Amino acid sequence: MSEPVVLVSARNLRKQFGAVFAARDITVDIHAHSVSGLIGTNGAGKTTFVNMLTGYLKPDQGQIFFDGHEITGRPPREITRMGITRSFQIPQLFDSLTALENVETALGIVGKPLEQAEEILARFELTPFADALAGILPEGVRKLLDIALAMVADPRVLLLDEPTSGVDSSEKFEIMDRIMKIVREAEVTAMFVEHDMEVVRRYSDRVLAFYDGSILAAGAPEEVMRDEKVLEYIIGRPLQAGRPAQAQVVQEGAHA
Amino acid sequence: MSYQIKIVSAAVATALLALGGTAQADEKPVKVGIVTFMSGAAAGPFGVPARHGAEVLLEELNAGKVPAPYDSVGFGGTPLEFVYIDESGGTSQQVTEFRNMVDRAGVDMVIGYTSSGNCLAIAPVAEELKTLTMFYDCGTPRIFEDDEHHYVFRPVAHGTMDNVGAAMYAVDQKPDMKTYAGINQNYAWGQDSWRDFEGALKQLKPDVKLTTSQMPKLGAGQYNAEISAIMASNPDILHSSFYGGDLEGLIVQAQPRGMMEHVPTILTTGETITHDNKIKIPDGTIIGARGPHGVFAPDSELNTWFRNAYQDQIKGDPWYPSYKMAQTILGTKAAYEKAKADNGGQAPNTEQIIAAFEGLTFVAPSGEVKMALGNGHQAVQEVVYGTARNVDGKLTFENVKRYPSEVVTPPEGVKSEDWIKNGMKH
Amino acid sequence: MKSSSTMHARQRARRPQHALIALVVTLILIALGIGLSTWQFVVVVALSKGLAALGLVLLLRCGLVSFGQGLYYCAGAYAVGMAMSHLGIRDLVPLLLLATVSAAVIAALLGVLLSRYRDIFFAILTLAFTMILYGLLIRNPVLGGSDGFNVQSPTFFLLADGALSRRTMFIITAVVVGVSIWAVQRFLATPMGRLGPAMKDNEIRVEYLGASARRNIFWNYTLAGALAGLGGGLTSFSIGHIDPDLAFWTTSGEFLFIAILGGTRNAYAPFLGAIALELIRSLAFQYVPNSWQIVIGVSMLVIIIFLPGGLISIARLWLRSAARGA
Amino acid sequence: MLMLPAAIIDGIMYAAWLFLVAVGLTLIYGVMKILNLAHGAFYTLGAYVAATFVGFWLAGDYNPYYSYLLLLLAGVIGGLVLGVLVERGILRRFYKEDQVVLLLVTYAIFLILEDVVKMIWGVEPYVISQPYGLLGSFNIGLLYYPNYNFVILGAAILSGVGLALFLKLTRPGKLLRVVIHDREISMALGINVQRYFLVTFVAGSILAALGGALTAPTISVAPEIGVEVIVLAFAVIVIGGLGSLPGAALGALIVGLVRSFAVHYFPEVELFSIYAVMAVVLIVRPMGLFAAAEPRKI
Repeated sequence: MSEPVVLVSARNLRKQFGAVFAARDITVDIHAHSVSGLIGTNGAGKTTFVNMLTGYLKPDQGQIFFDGHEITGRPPREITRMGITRSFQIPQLFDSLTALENVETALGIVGKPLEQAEEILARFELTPFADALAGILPEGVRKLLDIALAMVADPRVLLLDEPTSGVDSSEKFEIMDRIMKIVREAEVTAMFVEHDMEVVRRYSDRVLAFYDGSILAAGAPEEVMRDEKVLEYIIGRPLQAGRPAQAQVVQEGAHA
Repeated sequence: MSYQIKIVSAAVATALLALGGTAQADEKPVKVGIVTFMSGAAAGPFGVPARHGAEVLLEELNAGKVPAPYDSVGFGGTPLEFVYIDESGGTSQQVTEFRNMVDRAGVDMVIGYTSSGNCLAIAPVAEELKTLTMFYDCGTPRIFEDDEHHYVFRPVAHGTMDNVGAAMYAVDQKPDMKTYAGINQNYAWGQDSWRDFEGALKQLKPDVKLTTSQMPKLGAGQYNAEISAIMASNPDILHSSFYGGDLEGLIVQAQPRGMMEHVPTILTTGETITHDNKIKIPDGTIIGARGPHGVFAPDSELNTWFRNAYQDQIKGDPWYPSYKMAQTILGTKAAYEKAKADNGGQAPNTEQIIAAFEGLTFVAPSGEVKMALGNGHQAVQEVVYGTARNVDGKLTFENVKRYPSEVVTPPEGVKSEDWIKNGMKH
Repeated sequence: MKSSSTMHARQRARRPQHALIALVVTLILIALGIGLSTWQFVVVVALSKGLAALGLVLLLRCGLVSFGQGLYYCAGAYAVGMAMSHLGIRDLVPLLLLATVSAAVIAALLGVLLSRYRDIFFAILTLAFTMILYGLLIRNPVLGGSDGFNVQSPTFFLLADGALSRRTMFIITAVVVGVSIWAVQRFLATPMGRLGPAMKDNEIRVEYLGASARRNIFWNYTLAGALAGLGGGLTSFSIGHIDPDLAFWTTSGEFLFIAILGGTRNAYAPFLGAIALELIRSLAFQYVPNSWQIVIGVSMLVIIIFLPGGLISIARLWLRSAARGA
Repeated sequence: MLMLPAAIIDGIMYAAWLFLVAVGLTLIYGVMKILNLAHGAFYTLGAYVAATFVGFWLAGDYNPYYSYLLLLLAGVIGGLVLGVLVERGILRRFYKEDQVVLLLVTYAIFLILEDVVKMIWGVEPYVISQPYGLLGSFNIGLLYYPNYNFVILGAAILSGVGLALFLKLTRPGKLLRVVIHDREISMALGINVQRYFLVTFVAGSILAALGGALTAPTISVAPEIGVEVIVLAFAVIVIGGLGSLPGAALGALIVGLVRSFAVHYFPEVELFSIYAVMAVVLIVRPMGLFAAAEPRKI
């Protein structure tokens, strides 16, 4: 590998909701073609970070750069058009359209020929669901379709907000395999928010550990997961503490 | 085309029957569309009494019970058939209904319309379909002042005289009045009425001063602020063209506050609320009937017949809209029968009825009517105002004044608005 | 793989048919109108209203309910009436263009503001705007106040001899409607047109695909206004009289009813709905003259419960089974 | 002079009436998120039931003072019967639909009820004005005001304060606030949302019918009186913020005073349309003056 290029750079991001800091001071560089896993307890600032990067939230302070351009506070559609796309913890689909029409709609917006829709579905192994309404698809399929929509625009950066939450644990790795295969093939720089340390370990080059609105540690997965503070504040003692955090997430997803 | 054929064949049939003597049961009747408000704010005060008037006329005419000169059955011996249509729904709806009546129901002529907007919209359609159409109530002078019509007649007076007459009566009764006020609905009827009244009053008494002109919207319902404003401004006279529910609401709200006892109030359509004792009209209130109709209809054999026939059939008094409907139907009958006579006793076609109708003078329960304006298509009539006085729990009218048509209506060729502006000269 | 290829075939077949179907529908309309000449007028009125409802279909597809489509219907009608009486224009083509453009301009101006609003607030604001126009017109004696004024029959430069006959007006209306259907079907196939249902489902996703929801609503709203203006212009010819009632909110309510009745699936639906409404109304007037509002209200509820796709969904089923049978 | 006190009194009395006819609308919206276009028809029906009851009573030459009781009874009975019928018979089937679809549903109900009123009572207006003057009047200089206005004022204050206290202090009121805040959560908590909807809708209907019944003696009761009322009630709660009780009160005061001052001071400058006020408020504050912002979840 040649000298890594910094593609996304966040500088001193701060976001406050009332008295609560969702982000205190986040500074991080993301290298091109890397896959980063974002870990941290609920409320640590992972989703806030993703939301700030993609323009859903405007940081109170700090700056975000993408490929050398400042994108701080720009609306989502502009950031999307520049090449940063995302998926959502709760998939954001067009529920009354079929899976195929979902992708066609995305292609229409991006300005690509609609005929590509079937290829894209095939790439995500979603062809059997092409004519089913998105609203009634199983959660795992919805997650994949959500990511397929995010991939339509050929993004340079893809942010995945809990791609496996709400999915049966037996399917987790299968889904992540599919996603990561596509991500690696397309040479997209990816970040994913994840609670399952095993998933993080297996699929990320780099881990960003969030705690209390800041980044506690960043580096190679093995390295970060051995970090004392990370172990104490985020992971807890291996295996036992990972589970409750996950159960909480599922609960959150159920009524949101 | 088909319409003409129908008329001619009907005419032939009628002629044959007429030769045979008496009218027979299987004779093809003259089919008339009757259009009055059966829903909406104008139904209660105008549409329903007018329709009752038509029902009474239908029964009496077909039975041949109307006194001379209207003693023949139906129109010239041919019985009548009425098709009743609701006038509500707006002009688009009414134009559609009018075409349906002519194209599909096959009516020979149409009588009706209270709304000026509907009259304006229907007139060109009547021309296009070559269908004889008589307006019975709508007030706007624009019908014949802005346009010429061939198939359209209005055998009742237009609205200018209501408010010119009101101004004259006000000046007659209160020669030393100094101030005036108005409360009218904020749409064409109220705006036009107020403009005419104010214009005429200023001509008659240039030094009178306006205290307040209130223009609540149609159907506003709550008038306490307006009543306060009028009472606080303390005018010598108050003008209102309110009608129906709005008028009753205004009076109900004014009553405990003594507004109308304090300020003599002219109600140009007031006659419609004098009948059923629902509302107590304060002494001194000036009541109009948009012509010599209703309580102001002159004594005559025709009037007595109409009043009795109406009371028998409807169980109530005829209101001014009932009179106007009767007048319109009888005027049409007069024209029809004159045309029939001119046609050598054979049933006339539409053109012949029109020729006979233009400039016709006929009598009605409300007295004599002259088709004097709009090239003989627009009637003129006197206007009457009187002052209400409750005597032993019964409403009576004193100081009843009748203003002849020549005084309260512009001459042929002069627009009402200009005529008032230029001093109401003849 | 097999299903994929049939889908391709289906997609490819979809497009070139627009013009053909629109043409056939127009010809059927013209044939019916001339054959049943006593219904001609009713159909003309229905088609003009259908154009306004077609605009609503665009908005409904985006998930927006406008209670103010009458504003543009009225604006189009008044544009025609004023151009005739004040500018002396009698020819149908410039008059209809003027009606469409002036409605579109007003819609664009208000659209900038309205595109910020959704749901009930969009509905309320559209209602407020149409009632403001109504209020302005009612107080304007120059334009005839609440009584309105009459509009003459137009001329048509291709047909030299004077005012147009009813039958010619009918044919022209049918052709205008046919062209509008074709144009809107084309629009619905463009990326922006396809975005409507997506917007209705999920605006967040639309924004995160790089499209502007506001911009999309703005264009749909403007186009809807233009269509209503065109319909209003045609109405002023067929009715021959215009008044502020065109802008009263119940007129907009009627358009909504037409759109719901017909369905929002394609550009044909609102015209089906409009003709159905006129038929329902004619029958109701004939058989239950004093309770036709009940008939309208009940049919509205029935459609919402049992036929959320509108009449067009029945028509499609019927056409499909007919095609299968043939 | 007389004008200022008159304008204020007229404005407040009009505001009281506005609040009375609008409070049910805002209550129903607040809980059920339904903007009930049929509200005006409920008002009309209340007025007709009142006109029928009181007309019958007065025709019988009974003690006229009992007619006030009959007005109340008419509102409660009319609203109760109609509210239950409409909620159970029609509305319940549509709860899963969008807010805007529900708007159309209530529009359909409005159309149906208008004709029902005409079928039952005809188109000729009813007048039962006796209770209006019976309580005497007070005066400021020349200006006399019937004391009946205090009945309206009292009813407005009672319904507003009563509702506020109910929501704040009672157990069902507190649970209702949970329903208002988040329908799904309250269902998850085991609150019988359907029953709260029924009760709310019936309460809103009774308030509308009561508004009609108490107004009946001051007007001529005709089928179309509800149309104007729905427009006004609408404007009042949109200005105040949909679903907000203090908002409705503020909206009523604004509309009432603006109208009264226009009538007294600028009658020649035609009172600008209430819709214009509504539009301006929505443009400046897109959710109305008092509305809580709804959190968006992704």
